[in-house]
Amino acid sequence: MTEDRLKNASRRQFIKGVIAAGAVVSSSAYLFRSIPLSGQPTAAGSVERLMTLNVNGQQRRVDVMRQETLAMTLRYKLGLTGTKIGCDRSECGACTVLIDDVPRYSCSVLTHSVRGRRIVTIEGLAAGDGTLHPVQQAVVDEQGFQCAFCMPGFVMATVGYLKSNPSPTREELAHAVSGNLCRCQDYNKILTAMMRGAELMRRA
Amino acid sequence: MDFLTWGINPWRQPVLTHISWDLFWASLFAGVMFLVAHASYMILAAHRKRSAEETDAMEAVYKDLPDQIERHTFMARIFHWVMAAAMFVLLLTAFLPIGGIRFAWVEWHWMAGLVLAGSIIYHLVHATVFLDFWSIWVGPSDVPELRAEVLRALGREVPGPKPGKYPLGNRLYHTASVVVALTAIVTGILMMNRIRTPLFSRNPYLFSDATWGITYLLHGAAGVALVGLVIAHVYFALRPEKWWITKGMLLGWITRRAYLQHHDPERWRLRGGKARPAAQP
Amino acid sequence: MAVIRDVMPAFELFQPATVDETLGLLERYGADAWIMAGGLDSFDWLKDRIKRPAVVVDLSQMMDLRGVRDVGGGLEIGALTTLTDLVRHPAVQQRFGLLAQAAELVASPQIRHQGTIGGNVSQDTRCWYYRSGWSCYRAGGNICYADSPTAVNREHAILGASRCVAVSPSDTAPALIALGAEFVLRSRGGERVVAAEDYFVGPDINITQMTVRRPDELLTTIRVPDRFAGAQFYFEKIRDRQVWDFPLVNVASAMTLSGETIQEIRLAVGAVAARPLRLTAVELAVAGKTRNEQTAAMAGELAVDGAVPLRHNSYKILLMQNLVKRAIRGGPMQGEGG
Amino acid sequence: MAEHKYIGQNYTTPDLVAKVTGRAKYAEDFRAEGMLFTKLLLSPMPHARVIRIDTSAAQAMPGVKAILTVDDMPEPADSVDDAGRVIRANTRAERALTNEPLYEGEPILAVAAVDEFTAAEAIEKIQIEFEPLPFAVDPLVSLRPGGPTARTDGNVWFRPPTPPAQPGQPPPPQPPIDVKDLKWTEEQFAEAEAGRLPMGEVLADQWEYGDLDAGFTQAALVLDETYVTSNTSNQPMETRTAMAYWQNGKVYVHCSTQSTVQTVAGISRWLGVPQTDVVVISEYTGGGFGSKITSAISLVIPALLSKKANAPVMMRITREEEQYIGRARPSLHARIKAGFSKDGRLLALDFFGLSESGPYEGGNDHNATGRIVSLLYQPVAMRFRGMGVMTNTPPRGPQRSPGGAQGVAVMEPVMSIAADRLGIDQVAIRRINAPEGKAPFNGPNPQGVRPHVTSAFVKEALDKGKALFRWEARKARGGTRVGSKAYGLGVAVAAYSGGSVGFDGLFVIKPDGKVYIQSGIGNLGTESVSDVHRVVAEVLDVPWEKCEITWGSTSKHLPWTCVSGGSQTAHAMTRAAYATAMDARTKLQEIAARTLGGSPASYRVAGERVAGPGGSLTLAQAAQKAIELGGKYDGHEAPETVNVFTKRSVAALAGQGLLAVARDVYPRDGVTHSYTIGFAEVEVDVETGHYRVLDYLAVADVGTVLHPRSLGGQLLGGSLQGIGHAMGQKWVYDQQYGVPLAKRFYQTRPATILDAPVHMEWAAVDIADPETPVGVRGVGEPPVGAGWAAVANAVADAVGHDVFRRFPVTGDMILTSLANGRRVTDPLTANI
Repeated sequence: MTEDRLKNASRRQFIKGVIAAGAVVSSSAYLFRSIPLSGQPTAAGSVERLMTLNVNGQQRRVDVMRQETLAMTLRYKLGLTGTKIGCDRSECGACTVLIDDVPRYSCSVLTHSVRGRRIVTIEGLAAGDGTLHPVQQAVVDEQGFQCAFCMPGFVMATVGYLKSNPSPTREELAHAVSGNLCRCQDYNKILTAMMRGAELMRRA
Repeated sequence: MDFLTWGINPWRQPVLTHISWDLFWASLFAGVMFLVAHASYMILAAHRKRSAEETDAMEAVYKDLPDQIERHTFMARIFHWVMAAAMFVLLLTAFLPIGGIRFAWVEWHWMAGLVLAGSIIYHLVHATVFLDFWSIWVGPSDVPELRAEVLRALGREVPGPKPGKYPLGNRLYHTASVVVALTAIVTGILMMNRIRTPLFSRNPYLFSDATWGITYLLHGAAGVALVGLVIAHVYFALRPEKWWITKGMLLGWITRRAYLQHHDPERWRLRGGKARPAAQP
Repeated sequence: MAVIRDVMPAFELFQPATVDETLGLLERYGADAWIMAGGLDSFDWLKDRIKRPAVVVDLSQMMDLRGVRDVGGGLEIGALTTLTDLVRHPAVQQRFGLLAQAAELVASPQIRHQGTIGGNVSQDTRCWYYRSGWSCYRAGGNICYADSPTAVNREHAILGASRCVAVSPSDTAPALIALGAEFVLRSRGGERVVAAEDYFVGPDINITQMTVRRPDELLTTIRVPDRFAGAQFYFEKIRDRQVWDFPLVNVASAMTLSGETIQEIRLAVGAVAARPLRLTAVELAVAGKTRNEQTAAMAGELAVDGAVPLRHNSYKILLMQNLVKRAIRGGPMQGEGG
Repeated sequence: MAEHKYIGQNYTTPDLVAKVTGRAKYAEDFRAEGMLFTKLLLSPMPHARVIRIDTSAAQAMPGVKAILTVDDMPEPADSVDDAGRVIRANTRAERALTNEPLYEGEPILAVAAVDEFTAAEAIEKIQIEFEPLPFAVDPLVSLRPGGPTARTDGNVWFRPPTPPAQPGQPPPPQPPIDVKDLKWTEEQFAEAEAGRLPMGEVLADQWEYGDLDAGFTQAALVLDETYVTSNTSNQPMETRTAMAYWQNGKVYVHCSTQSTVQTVAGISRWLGVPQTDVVVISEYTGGGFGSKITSAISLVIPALLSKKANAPVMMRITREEEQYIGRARPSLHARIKAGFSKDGRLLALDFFGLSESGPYEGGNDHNATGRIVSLLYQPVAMRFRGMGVMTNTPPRGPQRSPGGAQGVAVMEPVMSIAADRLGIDQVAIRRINAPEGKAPFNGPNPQGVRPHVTSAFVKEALDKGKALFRWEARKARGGTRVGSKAYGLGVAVAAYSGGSVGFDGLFVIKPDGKVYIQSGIGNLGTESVSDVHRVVAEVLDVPWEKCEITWGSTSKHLPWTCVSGGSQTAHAMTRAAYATAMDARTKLQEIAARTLGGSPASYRVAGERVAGPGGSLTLAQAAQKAIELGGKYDGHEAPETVNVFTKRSVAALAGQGLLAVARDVYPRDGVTHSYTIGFAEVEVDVETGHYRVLDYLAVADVGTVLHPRSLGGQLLGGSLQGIGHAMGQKWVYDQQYGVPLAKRFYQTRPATILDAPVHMEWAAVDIADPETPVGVRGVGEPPVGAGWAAVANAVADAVGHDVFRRFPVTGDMILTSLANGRRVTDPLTANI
């Protein structure tokens, strides 16, 4: 087992870590409630489990296992279930979120690696008063998507891309959202909606 | 230390893949330790040779024998050296990569293996048809010689029995080599089914996982044993008191004196040589 | 033995901030340490619970190996530069378009936003037998499941196979070879520089590794010389799906011309062997020749000399031949006929 | 209903804002206090027997709460159909867990623990030993003499004949389905060497009409072709994750299902609890494509674990697990002998098809294949023979146009070859053979009569598509080459059943003047969950904004509703909605007449009022009156005709307003079918074998258009699913170990946005079906075959018919075939 192989595992420090962690493990920490054994390393570059995440403009304190991915933290510890896990393997894009404005697969990002970065999920797009983001509004206008499980990912990929290219051609936009899979295969309608989203953003 | 290395097959069953390569290091270590021990002993302890007087007496009896006595025919020597070369290639290609020296070894290895196999087949035929087939084997009749050799090695004065054409150590070594090398060759040829060679169409599923496991185990064990055996062989070949044998393998002949000194002419009868004298000296 | 997938086992995590810290960790943990750059190859291994490193060294917090530096006409690319940053870099676009083209065809946008150039060239093969976690040669065993009488090996090697028939999946590697790049490897003991084509190793020499990187080493920098800056480039990648997919075959070439005469050319193909192959024989044969259909055809034939197809991949010989032809020709066959 | 306010108009569906803001909750998005997590232990072998399980180490781990094995599972239970007939359970039916796994990846046991990490570690601590058994991952291998069989007792399902009814007794139940070991002879297999599917004995599934021999004798052209399609996973974006808990004796299941209401019966049967104790919650479903028609049997795992551990249990199904338990379209091995007259009429068709049906029931797509082929090309004489052959591969189930798509895919290339050989235009040959009006299909019933469809406007659709696609103008480019690019044009016709009848509708007009519509339809992305209720707004002339739709939980008093599968819903539920709206109208008229005087018939319902000679009432007022009147008006009495499920809901909603409830009892002459024509142009790069679809058009004959955007999505989405079958989707199995190699998306290859045609358009003939009051037919299924075969035909047009006999048609096939001047791929090898 892994723990046996750890050369620097220090049991006492581990216990301290768990006590510290226990103070913040909330009842929302479903998926990883029982915390695995692992040492509290002292070497350079070692990682504290308790961390602060900047999500949708809020600072969220959260206890995160070392091997935990951002998608899991968002969904199971922060209650942000709009981010979907479709494959957990960077192959579908349903988990796409923005990290410092860049669309990334949150299933393939260690939560610990985005400490201090700006994370935006589908829940963070609409304005505080409920006004939809232009790309969201475009989906409503065009009845984009069918089952919509992939929708948060497509919307986040589009929002991220439009920051670097506000006036894409249909083909450019297709390439921009090509890292998102839709099994209803409704790409044509999705692209129409996303193009409209670009237009609404330019107008806004 | 693990003796075996296990893997997992597509059905998640454990499969024996090969011996643990730790055994290679163990064999290498054992070979070298033997060598050191033996050499130290030889240096530190007295070693009993046949007395010069004894040999002189025999010289008188066998004076009709030629000065140079043929020990290995040309073809037998060719065989030996081809086999030796193949064996070195095999061992180096097998174990250098394990030792961390990386190169494209597989083709060299199986080709050398084929050379070895070919040379052994030749040797079998040659030894059966042209040589005194039984002269190399060990049997119950060798027990007295074994006892004498051991005692001599311990520095005791022991009369007779003396070896025939091949000293007992030689023959024991041959026997071990036969067992180990044949194991390596047979398993090696089977293993060629697992790689691309012109000989077979590649089929890793020729045998069950368990059979393959044993095949790899035997091949590995034989290979590792050969490391020790070859170390010992080379060591003895290079030792000064055995040098006359090594020279025989190079030149094909030994001197009459060496013949009389180390062998029992009764047990190594020379073809075309003088018949045995009427009386034993 | 019960097998479970998709939940990563626990590991110790280090996030060093500097190269020195990283090298210290690598020296300390050696082969027990798993280097994670973009993580896109790593996560598969970890989530499949096949590779179980005790220690993961995550390079996400290391800022000093990111970015492209323009040095005397050539480039110094930090190994942690993302493929997107590479594609968007003006110097790469303007003078080394070959690399930009290759990088842009990798996987998907999100993967390119995260995947690094160092990771792309160092990634493991995608042989589906090997990736299933079975004890094949590459996994330290003594069998190749991909080359058996019943194996399905459409995506496997036609060249350079030795027991293992897996192929290199990288798109940027052939481009870097064609550009004559050099890879800088650093360890606590010092630094060594290897030519791009020598960074990769075939199964004949090392059957369990794709590269010559030692466990205590870190690929820090990729140097692209100015030699082929602004040369005639050709890159093409053929794949089944136009997103995410690894190449069936890819080709990269950099060529300087004098009129229609090929002065100098470097040419590499990927996904046909365990390492991206530089086609030196083709380079020599076409140098000094007029760039025309005849030269292209000759190059194509020479390129696949010695290729051995497996049960399902003879098409790769045709594909490689045609892609090399295109690389010489500068594109697909044009005009009428064919 | 000539002028439509709502039908045929776009609108914003009521679920859309929740979807786009991330608030929409799919099964995995629900949380419950104290919720446990599950991981599954899957079989590593394609066929084996569990001989030892030791869970002690796992059970001893802190955090492990319960372990479930097949011993905890109820036996497969008999069920009762609508007519009250007992359907005897298949004793070999799938039970979610097993001790004799029949495919690699079949779940053996499940662990519930406080988190997934612990559950996973626990699974690894379980000692389990298997005894491997013979297996088959290729149906033909299984039929060879001495070949392995997927089950220890055989390789084909077989239904023993039902014993005849005794006079005066009710008909005896059908005996349970059985298994037989069927082998063909070496002589029959001799044909396989030549790439032709052997035609050995088949059990049961065969029919014939017309004079086949005469047809072949008369034929000017006889083709004999073998085609093989691949197995393709349904792969909805949302896996079949489920969460369950028990409360007051009821089991609450949060699951992913295509059909809300009808999922109850399945869960009740699987768990052995009464239907009234099952609550299904499924507000949003991330696609199913036939694989979640009544959710999935795997949901019993969290349900039973929840009972065992006395806590809510979430079973998050991973993508890899979905690949195993997520259902797939069975491959079809087809041999087609077709005789054509010289003017292109299909005179005789001898169709032989094998479905690779997996180890459980549910992959016998070939029957639908025979039905659809007989309908689409109206052969003068036809014989159909088919059989499902079991393999040790994941269970099959319906996938969008089950059997139909495969039928179109294997038959369309034959039509294309015939057209080219006979010198007939590709559109023309399909028009010549197209079904029209009450076209007959399938074999004859026991009375010797062939069933017929309600309507078919395929010729109109072909004409419309031909014009829109500029077929004649483009034809010049088809088959030409420019440099390395070869261009090809393809057309394909496809059909599938398009609607069922006999379901219920239910809504309440409350005193606030709003119409509260109860929708029992699953919300799987087709939008029929709300689309069909546009009919209510239309009939009652109520603004759509005043209609509120309730859906997503069987605790919310829903009416008896069809399953959302086989393109039934838009047809079945518009009928039910229409019937219910008519019921409301009648009740409004009666209330008005009672309140204001005059005859009910003299009152009109429009503009949120019921108005007539005595004045008018607002809907709000009428609702209030209904409550006062009670009885049938506010739901205190329910009509006898409606389903018992509906009656329970009516009782629960009674007294809240004017309650409208009705069953669809409208007559229907024929079986409803829908049609789609696909047109495609492809560009093949002959130097690489790679091809792309430049342009694609789908033309639908699906009756009246209900919701244009939704229809367009269905047409083009379904078409692209089909195109995926043509271009890349497949399964790959290692033949030595019988385990899958293609498990990931990058290996099974569902189409990405960049694989989609560069341009896509859709159109509909928009002719009402005469056999349904609203004129609407379903649309889900037929586009799949249309897209698939149109692209395949276009590729054949570009590089020759001989390039492929197996799907998908990949670049390597094209390249090697062109280089060798002949086809290189062996069509009959499965799963490689």
